[in-house]
Amino acid sequence: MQELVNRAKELLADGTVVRVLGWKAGDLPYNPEPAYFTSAEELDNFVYNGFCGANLSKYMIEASKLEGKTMVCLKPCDTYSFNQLIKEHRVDRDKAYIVGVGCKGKLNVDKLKEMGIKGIQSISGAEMSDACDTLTIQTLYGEKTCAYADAMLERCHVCKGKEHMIYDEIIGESKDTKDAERFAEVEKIEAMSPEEKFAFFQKELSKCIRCNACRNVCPACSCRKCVFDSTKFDTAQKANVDSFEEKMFHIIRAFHVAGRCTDCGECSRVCPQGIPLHLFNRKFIKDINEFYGEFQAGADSEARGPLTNFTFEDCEPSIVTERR
Amino acid sequence: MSIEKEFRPKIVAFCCNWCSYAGADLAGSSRLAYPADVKIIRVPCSCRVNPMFILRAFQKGADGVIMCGCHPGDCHYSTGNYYARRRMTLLFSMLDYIGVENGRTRVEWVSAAEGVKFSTTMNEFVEKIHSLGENVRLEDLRCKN
Amino acid sequence: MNTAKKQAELIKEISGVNPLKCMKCGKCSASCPSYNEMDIKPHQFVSYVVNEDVESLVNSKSLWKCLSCFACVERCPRDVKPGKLIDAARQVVVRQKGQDYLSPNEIPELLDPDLPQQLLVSAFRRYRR
Amino acid sequence: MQRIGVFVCHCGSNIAATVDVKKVVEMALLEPGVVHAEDYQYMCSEAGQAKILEAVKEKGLTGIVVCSCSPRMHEATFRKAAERAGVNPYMVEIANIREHCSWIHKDMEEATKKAVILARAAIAKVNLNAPLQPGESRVTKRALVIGGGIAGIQTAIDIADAGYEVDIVEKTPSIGGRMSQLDKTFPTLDCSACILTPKMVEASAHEKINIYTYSEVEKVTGFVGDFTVDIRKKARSVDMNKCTGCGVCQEKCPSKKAPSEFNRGLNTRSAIYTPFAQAIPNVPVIDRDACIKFKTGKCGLCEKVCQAGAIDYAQQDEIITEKYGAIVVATGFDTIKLDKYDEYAYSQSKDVITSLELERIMNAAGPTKGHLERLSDGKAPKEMVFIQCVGSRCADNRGKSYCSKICCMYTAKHAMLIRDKYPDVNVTVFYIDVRTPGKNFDEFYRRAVEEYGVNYIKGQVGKVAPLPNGKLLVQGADLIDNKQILKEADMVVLATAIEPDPSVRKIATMLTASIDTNNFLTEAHPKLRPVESPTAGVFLSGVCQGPKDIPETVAQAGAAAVKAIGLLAKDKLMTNPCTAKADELMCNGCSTCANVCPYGAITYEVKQVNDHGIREDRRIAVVNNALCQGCGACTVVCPSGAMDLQGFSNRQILAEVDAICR
Amino acid sequence: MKYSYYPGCTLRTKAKDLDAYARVSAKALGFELEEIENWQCCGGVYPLGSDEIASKLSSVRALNEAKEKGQDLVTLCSACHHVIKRVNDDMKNVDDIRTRANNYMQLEEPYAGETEVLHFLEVLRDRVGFDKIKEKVVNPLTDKKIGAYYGCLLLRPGKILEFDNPENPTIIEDFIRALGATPVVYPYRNECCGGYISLKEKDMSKSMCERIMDSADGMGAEMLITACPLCLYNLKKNGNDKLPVVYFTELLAEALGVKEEVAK
Repeated sequence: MQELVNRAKELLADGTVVRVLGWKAGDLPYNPEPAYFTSAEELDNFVYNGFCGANLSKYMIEASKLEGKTMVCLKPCDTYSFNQLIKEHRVDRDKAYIVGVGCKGKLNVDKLKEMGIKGIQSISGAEMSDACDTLTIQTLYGEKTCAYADAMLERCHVCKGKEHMIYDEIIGESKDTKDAERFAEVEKIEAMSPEEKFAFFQKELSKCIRCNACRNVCPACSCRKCVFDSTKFDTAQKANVDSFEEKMFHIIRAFHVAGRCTDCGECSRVCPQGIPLHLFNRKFIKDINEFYGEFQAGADSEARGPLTNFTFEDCEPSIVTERR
Repeated sequence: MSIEKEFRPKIVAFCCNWCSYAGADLAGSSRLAYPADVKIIRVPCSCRVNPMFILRAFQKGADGVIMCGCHPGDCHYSTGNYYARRRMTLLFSMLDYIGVENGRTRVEWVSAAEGVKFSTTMNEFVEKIHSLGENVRLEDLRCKN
Repeated sequence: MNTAKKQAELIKEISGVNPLKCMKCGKCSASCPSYNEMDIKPHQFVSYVVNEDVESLVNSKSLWKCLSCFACVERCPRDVKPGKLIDAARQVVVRQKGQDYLSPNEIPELLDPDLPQQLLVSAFRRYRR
Repeated sequence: MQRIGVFVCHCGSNIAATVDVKKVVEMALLEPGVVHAEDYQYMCSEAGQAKILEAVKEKGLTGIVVCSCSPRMHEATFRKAAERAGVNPYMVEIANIREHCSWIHKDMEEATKKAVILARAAIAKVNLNAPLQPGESRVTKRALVIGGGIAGIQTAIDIADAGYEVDIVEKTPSIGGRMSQLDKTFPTLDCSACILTPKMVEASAHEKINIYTYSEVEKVTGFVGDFTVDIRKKARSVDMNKCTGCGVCQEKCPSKKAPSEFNRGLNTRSAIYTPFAQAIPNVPVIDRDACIKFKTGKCGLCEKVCQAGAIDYAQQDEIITEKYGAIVVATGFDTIKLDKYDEYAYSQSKDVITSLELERIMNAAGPTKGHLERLSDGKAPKEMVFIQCVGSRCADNRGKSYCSKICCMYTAKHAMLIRDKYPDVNVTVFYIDVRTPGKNFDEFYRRAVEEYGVNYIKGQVGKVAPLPNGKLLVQGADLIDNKQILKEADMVVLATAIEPDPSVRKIATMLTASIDTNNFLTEAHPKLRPVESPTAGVFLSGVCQGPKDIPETVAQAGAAAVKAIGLLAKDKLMTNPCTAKADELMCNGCSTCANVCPYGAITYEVKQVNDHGIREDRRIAVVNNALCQGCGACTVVCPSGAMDLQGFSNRQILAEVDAICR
Repeated sequence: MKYSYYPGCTLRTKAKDLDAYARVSAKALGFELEEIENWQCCGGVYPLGSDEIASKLSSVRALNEAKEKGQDLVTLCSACHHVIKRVNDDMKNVDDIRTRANNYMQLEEPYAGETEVLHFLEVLRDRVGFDKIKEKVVNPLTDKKIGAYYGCLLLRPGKILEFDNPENPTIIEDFIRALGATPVVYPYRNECCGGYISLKEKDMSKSMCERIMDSADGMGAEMLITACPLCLYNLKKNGNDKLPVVYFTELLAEALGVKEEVAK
């Protein structure tokens, strides 16, 4: 981390950038938050550790409007989102100095809580310099340990790899933490009966409180004005009930990002209700791969997205019925 | 006490102006009957059909939604139906995924000359919706009369 | 429904043929190897069914002269398949009790040492219930 | 709030017999915004339209709903009426209660219920309609005719005579088309070449007509009034400007084995060739697949003998880009392949021929120099059999479902000509029906029977069997006599079905003109707009639209020309105002919409906007109204919904959905 | 390569030759015909009414047995081929027949037309290849002029049998060529010999057979070959003896040099 801070100070000092977009410590040991730093002094609060899950690429939309360059810290998976935003002219590549930061998997404090680890005071073993094998947690009830991988975010178990897709320089080492099949969860649902599927999503989506956290964090959901806030579709600001409204919201949200979603998993990470929202996006990704060939949004900043493309021989919609 | 009423499905058909709407006109002028449950909405091209329209129809109590367009390759706007085909494939797959009976949605390519196909397609589709019964999974109760 | 109509409907059902598709081109008759032996010609089968005169059809010689060679089925430009109508009419006859066209008593004198089983089996299929 | 008037048409009894129109009026009055509703016998009539004008005046209507036939029928009529009444024409919506309701439902209650719902949907839409103003676009005063047969030639001459430039694109080396292959024409037995050649000369000499032979349309962009077309001029290997048409090269060419397209492959031609003597232009082409020079590098004889030095082996294909205001399709026809009709032994005997092949045999420039003889042994036939409807009127996937229309007449012509020239030849025609609707047509056919003694037998032939003695056994049944016919013929002529030239599919796709299941181009209206394609600015001439004979083709060619002239005579065109439009404040500038636009109508510009007090420069989509055709592809890919389609807006369609599901 | 094999009743009795020559030829060509265990007679005629189920079941049994073995089903007799192929088509494409037949059959897994039905000639053409057969011929039948007699059952209805062009077939001619002989094409090779009615309408059969023989003879054929025991019987019995008629498999065995392996 210190290397990162030092480099940031250098870049500020030599005028390459006028601000740094990174993370600072939050109120609790496990919730660092995204922050701008404009001076060497401020950078003393800079934090980068296993809890810095937030994808900073979306912040670059606003940062692109500001004067001068911004140094932005992007993890390997974040760079996909950044590429996608370049493709959509939402960020200005010239306004960004991208430091590809190392990543050995990001953590989910809820996983610790699920293990019964409560009253957390501090956590060690999640620094960039660490091997990231074991976490040591100081709690009100004494010291606890757990395997790093057991506390990882879901998305890190299906890691897209340790390579940065776009960067100006790389600081720190990365690790491919993939230890699960990306589409296993989706396949499990696909294998269910319609009744089971319906019950599953009914149960999950009825938890939605329409706080819009998923939408606000999603790098693909970057519309100036969301259709769900627009008068043009008569969909604005509906009260939540456990019926169709939420399904419609989440289906349409997933549809709008289909072919653009990089599967960064931020939506599930931030959902206060713990709804596995990535299951929608990943279903679209799986279908797109099966129907139209493998496609990874953000792997570059030029390729046509699958929904703005076609071939004469595309499958017919009836394939949905036929393949069952 | 409620009286069991005969199920009359609500079916929305989106038809592109150039082929399918004309096909429906031909079915009409050829007097090829299909159930009155089908109501047609004219759109310029199948690529004008937003998934939102379909979900909204279900939300408001439609029991089936069918989209008809020109045959691939014959789109009046050259390529519209190719995009529509991808969109609808993904949407239908998603609906299937969340447990909506597949069969409530359908895409059929009907040319301006295929009045017979239009009529048989609608007959088949209405029959299918009859076999599936009322749409309860997607309906928004607040929208019910 | 009167009997004649019922019979006609039955023939349509058994054959799966829609006689209204016929455009009376006569290609069936032109193709039929048994044409000269038939009293009702293949192209006429259709109108007998349409006019619900199944009675004449089932009493015709043609019933037993058809070879089931499918030449008419193959060549029909309207996909009417007149051969299937006559097959169906034959079925209507043999499905009635006592209407077998071939009785077991006749068999011995028809036999010869080279006669393939196939012929007997098929004759029973075609001529008996 | 709109003030909407609802007008329910009886359409005589077409609607009123199954829809309770009074009930529709009554229910319409309950809908929001509706201030007036009435019904009338024929809304499209003068009196019906007057009712609309009156209601607008009295009730101050701002929107109009007409419950009547399909909008494809009378939307334009009612829009004009609205305009006359001072209401913006795009404030009119049609509820289709005829084609989509009264004509397909029998039960009055059910049909009425549906009609009410369709009316509600239209009312809901009109409530959200906004007045639209059509834009203007310019008209390029030049026409393109695709196909240089009699249809294309006639259309081109007619357009050129009106004073407009015309280009003809013909894919073969000469104009003339199928008609140039015919020997005589019915019902007057004129020599085909004698009446066609002057037309060909007229076209080529016309100062306003420019002919591209051996050329194909490669790409079409743009829209009515302003098409841009790429034409590929295939390398002729002969310099058009230098060649004098002396014909020495063809005589000397050592490669003479290529099948002659003009003679339907019945004989051969040289590798350097003009398809026929009267070809226009009279400039040969080198068939590079057959030419020894191109295959082996040796030879070059034509170059040596050409006094004009016109041979150019290095010539390349050339792409010409030209702008046109109107395009006429005149791609014509070919006969179907007979590989699915082997019962007629076409592939097994040289003496079984198609009618078009007979035309070549009968023609003095044909493979037999006009002598009627068997191609197998050169003997004169004594017994000829004609079989009608080969591949026509078939519902079994082997042939075509339609009647080819010309066969009955040309068969009578052939029969008559043979009996006239060779009185000792017996001619038998097997027919299903003899169809002769046309001026002097039936008389012509009767003459064949009564004066020329042609034997007509009702009944399709079952099989043609080549016999050991070289004859052809024709097996048929006379359906009138109920007798089997077994005829030993010397030649059998098949009236082979015609189908649109296969090139039409590609051309239709380029023009976005629709074609039917048989590959015939679809007309804008089967009765009332028979020479226009539904695609604006594209017109249809000749058999590409449906089977027809020469008189009909020429008539239609003239009609297509008039339609094209009508378009070219305008200086400006009104454009469809139902175009896409981006909401500046909502647009993300993400370029997704431009990716799916088939017309390249969307560009982006950086523009300062004032978004509720926030002033900033934003990248925003801008739609070129002249280019946008209003398909709506962009509206669905736009995630924010900033892109919307005027006249078919999201809110309008959703309002219709809601009204239907209510 | 192993195929399930359905011989049928006649090949067990009056047409043993057809069967025996096919088996030895198959061996020589490197494939094996594995007779399915419990075959029953196909009925000889494809059921005439579209409402008949019971008469289709024996075919379904054979088809299902091949399916369970994961093999294609090979037939030799034209009639059996016709019946089984058409029943298979019904099972694949006609919902009503499939449902009802499966209701009768009570199979573990319903049968839905999965088996591919091949006539022995199709195996020779599509799986072995006539070129390959040509290589294996040891006694080429040079100088023999042979007419193929197809009859009706192998070819029609063409849409279902998909055996060859029903009006201008070439498979047996190609076969004849592979054996080194010269095929003679004559127009009546696909016209019916009247086999089905030969029991009761001898005169009719006679005129048909004579016409076929005359046609072949006139075109220069010296012998006829056929795949159908009934045609063979009928042409021999009711023809005019102008030409000898033999099974195509006999010629095949002869050309391959394995004819002697069949014990007389």
